[in-house]
Amino acid sequence: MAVIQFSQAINQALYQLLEKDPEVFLIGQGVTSPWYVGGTTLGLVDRFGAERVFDTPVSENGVTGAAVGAALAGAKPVLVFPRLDFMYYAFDQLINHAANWHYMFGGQLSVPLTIWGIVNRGGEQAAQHAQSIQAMMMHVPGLKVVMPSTPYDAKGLMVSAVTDGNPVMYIDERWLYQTKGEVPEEMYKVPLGKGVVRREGSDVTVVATSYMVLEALKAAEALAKEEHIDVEVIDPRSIKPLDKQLLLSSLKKTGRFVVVDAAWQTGGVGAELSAIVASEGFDYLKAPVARVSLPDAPAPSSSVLEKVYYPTSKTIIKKVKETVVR
Amino acid sequence: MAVIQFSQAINQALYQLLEKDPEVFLIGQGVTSPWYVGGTTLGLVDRFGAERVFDTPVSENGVTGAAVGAALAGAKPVLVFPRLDFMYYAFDQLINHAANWHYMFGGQLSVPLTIWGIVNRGGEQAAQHAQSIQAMMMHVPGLKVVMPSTPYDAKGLMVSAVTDGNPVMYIDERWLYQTKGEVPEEMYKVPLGKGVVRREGSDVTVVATSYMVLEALKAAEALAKEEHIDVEVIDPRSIKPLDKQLLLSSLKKTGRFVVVDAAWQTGGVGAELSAIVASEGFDYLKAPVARVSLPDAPAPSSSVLEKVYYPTSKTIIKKVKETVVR
Amino acid sequence: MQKKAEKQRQSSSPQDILKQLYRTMLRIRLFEEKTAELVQKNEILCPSHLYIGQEAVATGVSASLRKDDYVFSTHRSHGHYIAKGGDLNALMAELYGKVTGCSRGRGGSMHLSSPEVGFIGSSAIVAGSIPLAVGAALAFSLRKQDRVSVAFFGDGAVNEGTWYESMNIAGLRKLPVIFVCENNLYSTHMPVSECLADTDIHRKAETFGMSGYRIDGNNVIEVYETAKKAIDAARRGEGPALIECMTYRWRGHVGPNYDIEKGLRSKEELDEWIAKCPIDRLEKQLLQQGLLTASEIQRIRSELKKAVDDSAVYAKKSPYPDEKTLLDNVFKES
Amino acid sequence: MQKKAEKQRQSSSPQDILKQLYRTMLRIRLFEEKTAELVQKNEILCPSHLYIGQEAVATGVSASLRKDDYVFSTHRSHGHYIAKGGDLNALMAELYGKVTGCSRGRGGSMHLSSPEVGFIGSSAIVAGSIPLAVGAALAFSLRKQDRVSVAFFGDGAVNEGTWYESMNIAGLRKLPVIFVCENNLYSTHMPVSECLADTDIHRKAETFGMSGYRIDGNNVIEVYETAKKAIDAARRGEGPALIECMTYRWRGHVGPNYDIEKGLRSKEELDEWIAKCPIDRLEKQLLQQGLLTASEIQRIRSELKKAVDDSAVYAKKSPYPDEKTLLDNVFKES
Ligand SMILES: Cc1ncc(C[n+]2csc(CCOP(=O)(O)OP(=O)(O)O)c2C)c(N)n1
Ligand SMILES: Cc1ncc(C[n+]2csc(CCOP(=O)(O)OP(=O)(O)O)c2C)c(N)n1
Ligand SMILES: [Mg+2]
Ligand SMILES: [Mg+2]
Repeated sequence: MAVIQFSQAINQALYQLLEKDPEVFLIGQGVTSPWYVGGTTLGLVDRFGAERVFDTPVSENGVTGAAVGAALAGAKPVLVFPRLDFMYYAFDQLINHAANWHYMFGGQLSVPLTIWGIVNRGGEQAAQHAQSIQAMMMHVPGLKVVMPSTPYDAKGLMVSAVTDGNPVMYIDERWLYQTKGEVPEEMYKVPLGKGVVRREGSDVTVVATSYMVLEALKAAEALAKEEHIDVEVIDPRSIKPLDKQLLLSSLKKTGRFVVVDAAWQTGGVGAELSAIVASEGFDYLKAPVARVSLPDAPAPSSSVLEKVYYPTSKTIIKKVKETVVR
Repeated sequence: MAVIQFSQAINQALYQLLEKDPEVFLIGQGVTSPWYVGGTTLGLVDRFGAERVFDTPVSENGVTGAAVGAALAGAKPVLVFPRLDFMYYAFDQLINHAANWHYMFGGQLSVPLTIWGIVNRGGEQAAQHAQSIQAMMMHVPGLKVVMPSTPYDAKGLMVSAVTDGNPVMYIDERWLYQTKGEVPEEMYKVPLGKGVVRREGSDVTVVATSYMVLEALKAAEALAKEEHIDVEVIDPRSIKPLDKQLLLSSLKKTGRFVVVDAAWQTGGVGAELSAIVASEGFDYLKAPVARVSLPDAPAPSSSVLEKVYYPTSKTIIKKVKETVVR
Repeated sequence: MQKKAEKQRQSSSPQDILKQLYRTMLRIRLFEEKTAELVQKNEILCPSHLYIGQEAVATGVSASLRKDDYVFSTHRSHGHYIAKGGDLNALMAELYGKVTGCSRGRGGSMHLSSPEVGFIGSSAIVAGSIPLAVGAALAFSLRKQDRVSVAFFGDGAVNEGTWYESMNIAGLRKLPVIFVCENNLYSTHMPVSECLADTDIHRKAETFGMSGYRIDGNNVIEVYETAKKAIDAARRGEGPALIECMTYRWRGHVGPNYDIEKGLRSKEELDEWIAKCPIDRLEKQLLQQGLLTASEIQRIRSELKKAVDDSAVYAKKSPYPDEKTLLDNVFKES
Repeated sequence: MQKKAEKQRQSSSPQDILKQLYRTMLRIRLFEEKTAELVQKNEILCPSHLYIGQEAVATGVSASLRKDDYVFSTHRSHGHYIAKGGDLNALMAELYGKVTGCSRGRGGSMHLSSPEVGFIGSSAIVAGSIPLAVGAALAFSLRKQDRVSVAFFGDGAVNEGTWYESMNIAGLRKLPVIFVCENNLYSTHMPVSECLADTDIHRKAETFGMSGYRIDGNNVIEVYETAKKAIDAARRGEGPALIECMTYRWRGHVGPNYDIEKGLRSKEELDEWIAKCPIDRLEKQLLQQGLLTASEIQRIRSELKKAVDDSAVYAKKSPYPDEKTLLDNVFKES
């Protein structure tokens, strides 16, 4: 199997989706630019033409509404937001419209729309160019939310999102774009709502999202070597629907639970996962659940502050140790 | 002390704030209308004039930005959203701007803005006229969020919000507007971040927000009478900052925890409170934490469906019984 | 019934069109009057924004639309739904919150849909469905279909940034979408002059590279002719247009009352507009030109009245949605 | 320094104003060239959007502003900050992420502020600070102060609904706010004609009941005169205005490169605009009119160059923020 970059895996998925289904089109800021979205769209406009791969004015709500409307007319748009921060402008269309349309009209109409939002944090970009707002999306009925962490999943989840028939938020991180992994050439799906065990372990369950899966694995290796703590690392891949069973069965084994999500702590993804564990996995729990997240503060610019703002494997190691000590 | 309605308590707070501080003004859809915001603004435009109490075009983001800008210039606007559903249009200004400005510029500037959002659910209004999105607000660093449940707190929290010096989301429910309670005539504050025990009890802690406090109290009475279950009902009043100590000390006593918030369950306020309890109150917990919330679905129109969609004291009773059985 | 109407429209003489316009306006009027009555009786519970007074707009525009053209609407959507050919029984059942409703009792008055006749839904968020119409037109245009999409909205929608973004995207890509503004002088309790710095809404069109028209929205023939021109042009790929129809709602913003008692507008103003009733106006013309006789009109009226009354009977005896379906259709099953 | 400049402006002869405009443009230019150099050397890490080529706009507009007038800016904000009188050392320190920075190292290049000179901040959200400027003007107007607020923004901001809402609110309430559009022909990689259905941005003003101007944004005198007229009018309570300044950024969207290598625009186009350098143009005029001699210009240049170089030294030796302050200032303490 070919080993390719995360960004190339997305490119491949888009290529194959555009090739296979004439109703698929790619729309959003930067999709025709060689650099704007990290090389993920390279070559697409040349191959599929300006009718099916096109850039838009910066009119996030209008463009999102247009993508929703096209989906209502049977198209399958992939709508890109080069940063989640810009998405607030489009919340009305995403939530009041895309997410509601199927339910509100009794299941008669559907919105087969993929909203691809890129987390682009760090690099001294500060508070308006760094946000991860998956928790808000997860809160909305009618939106599915996926967060791939490997090139394999990047491709397979994109295919699933585009062919799902519902509005699906596909959230990925620029920090993953250069990572490499095996990716089958043919088109395949990674099912929405199925998580995966990235590393088996018996002492503590660490559930991590997106880029933080890599940090969790790094932490697990270090903990195994230095502390003889055997960490099970779970990647839910899709946070809505969520593979609750996978979480609970791991917890049953380990009795300890740490959730890692690089977004604001209060009301974050970690809160929901902790709540699930504290209600449905209570009998397995041997220690307090723990969260690794961003502090409740906007992202600062100075890299000195960024270093303490963003959690790493070290932050995870510390939390796991606290949890296991108990 | 005078016994007045919840809506009158708000009216009194606004009146006194406008009277005391020339920098306070009231802006938003319906503030000059006799009915639009449930009578809360009656008489204000007559007393303080169209310069300080004024209606706006339906331009939620622009108007919110204008309120933020006025706050940056030293004014203390109270900005009304007659429904939270309309607020998505304004998320960019609320989150990228109002919530960030103080931090992003190193504490030099501040945004003394009260965003008053009204939950107006039920009545067959359906999915776009019923939402409670306090969880999204709670997730945002730089925003405080209060949810009064009594006329006393309605007044005292409004005064605190307007004089706080930060962007404060004041969320109330129309279902509370006709409720009555004692309200001092003079201006007073209810501190942000201080919860209150509404009913003492020893078997189970029920934390409820806004209108659901009333349902929780009803449930507690019924449970006491019919099941001999002694429920402690806590009203956090402010969900950010949150009175964690009050929650934890009640939990220490009861060992059981149910959180009631009439908003979507996944990623809701209940998730955060459950997570806090499962990490910081773990040693006190004798049973799984439980959540009473809305199901993860948009609000339906038909009143037959509304009846099963919105939780009531009955839903609370059921959850408490499940929790106490353990 | 709808099929017949459609055929009629396509191959119809000017006289037939006039009669058809009359029937449609009257159908809307009678339906709305019935709705008002049922709201007053608390038979209908959901907030209903009545279309009485504005019938010429939906009617005149929809007369040139095909079934496979799309219409998007607002909180005030009964008229648009009916004019596009939506079923009366399903509409009334929706207002009653019944499972036989056009949105299965999930949407209520503000959220109607009838995909089979190209009525794709109405949004209760001001300006919310406008970009959707643009998007449908985008899909049509990408597929090189000769279909057209229509966004109906009020003067209030012109306050929202989304309206401008939609106008710009449509103008930029020359999409087959018609923006129909029903300027009824008010956005809830706010007169348009307290909302817009410049109330000549139609003039904004040219700053988005499209034609803008301001017409008498109570003259159904003028609406029909202007809309036909714009729709035909859009169908030929000549791009979008904005039509500002000056009109008036007789009832208050929501529900059956008149907003006079609340002091939101004057009785004189209302009376002036009632005198400009679009239906009376066409009726007079039809009588004068001998296209319909008084007794024919009587017959049409009672036929339509019966259909409306029947819809209320149908709605009332229809079942409510099953509680167990509450969580169905949050997502489409694949 | 700033105080002196302010006084000069108020009681200054036309000649003094010209010299002042020249100094300010040159200060911006030299600062930006230094920034480009420091970004290339990886001394500055934060994404920096350079203002080179557009100096006449910020300079010409700010020359008629008082210190208590407010300016709001965008991601491309160095020039606006400097023109309003912001301190160079604090600016450079901010780019370095130092605690002595004008935003204490929290904001970086895209988020500058200097409340003491009326520079209230810049937002990196396209169009994001425009309603803020409207709001400040609203506060001024409610207090009946004769202060003015300015929103600087690019052509890209005219794509955003927020821009239209802001224009409408300002026009409706006749607020003392000046909308300054720097039309530099691109929004990132997108030419303005691929973004706007009608690229005559200034013409949109009249549909919001305000005056709109399109001027040569590389002619600082024209900018100064137009802005002065608009600012004075706004100060007198005559309402807002839109000034569209046609200009060009020499460097790429972000960072020191030119976007030629990426094929986003042609070398010819760039050269044409470099030939229209606003600073050269004024310099020639000053020399021709004998207002400055070549050696005086040399002196000014080296004086400014020194200030800029000093700012880099200052920034470099300034301390970083203390990690422990990470969570400070999320909220204002009461
Ligand atoms: C985003 C949003 N803001 C506010 C409202 C409340 N609201 C409902 S209808 C309406 C006025 C609409 O006026 P207009 O567009 O002129 O339509 P009309 O009611 O006159 O037909 C308002 C403000 C809303 N539904 N959505
Ligand atoms: C809401 C939002 N969408 C997209 C972006 C990405 N972005 C940054 S600058 C820019 C273009 C701005 O163009 P313009 O307003 O003309 O300013 P210029 O860069 O030309 O000075 C874009 C699209 C953003 N910052 N904010
Ligand atoms: Mg109207
Ligand atoms: Mg530009």
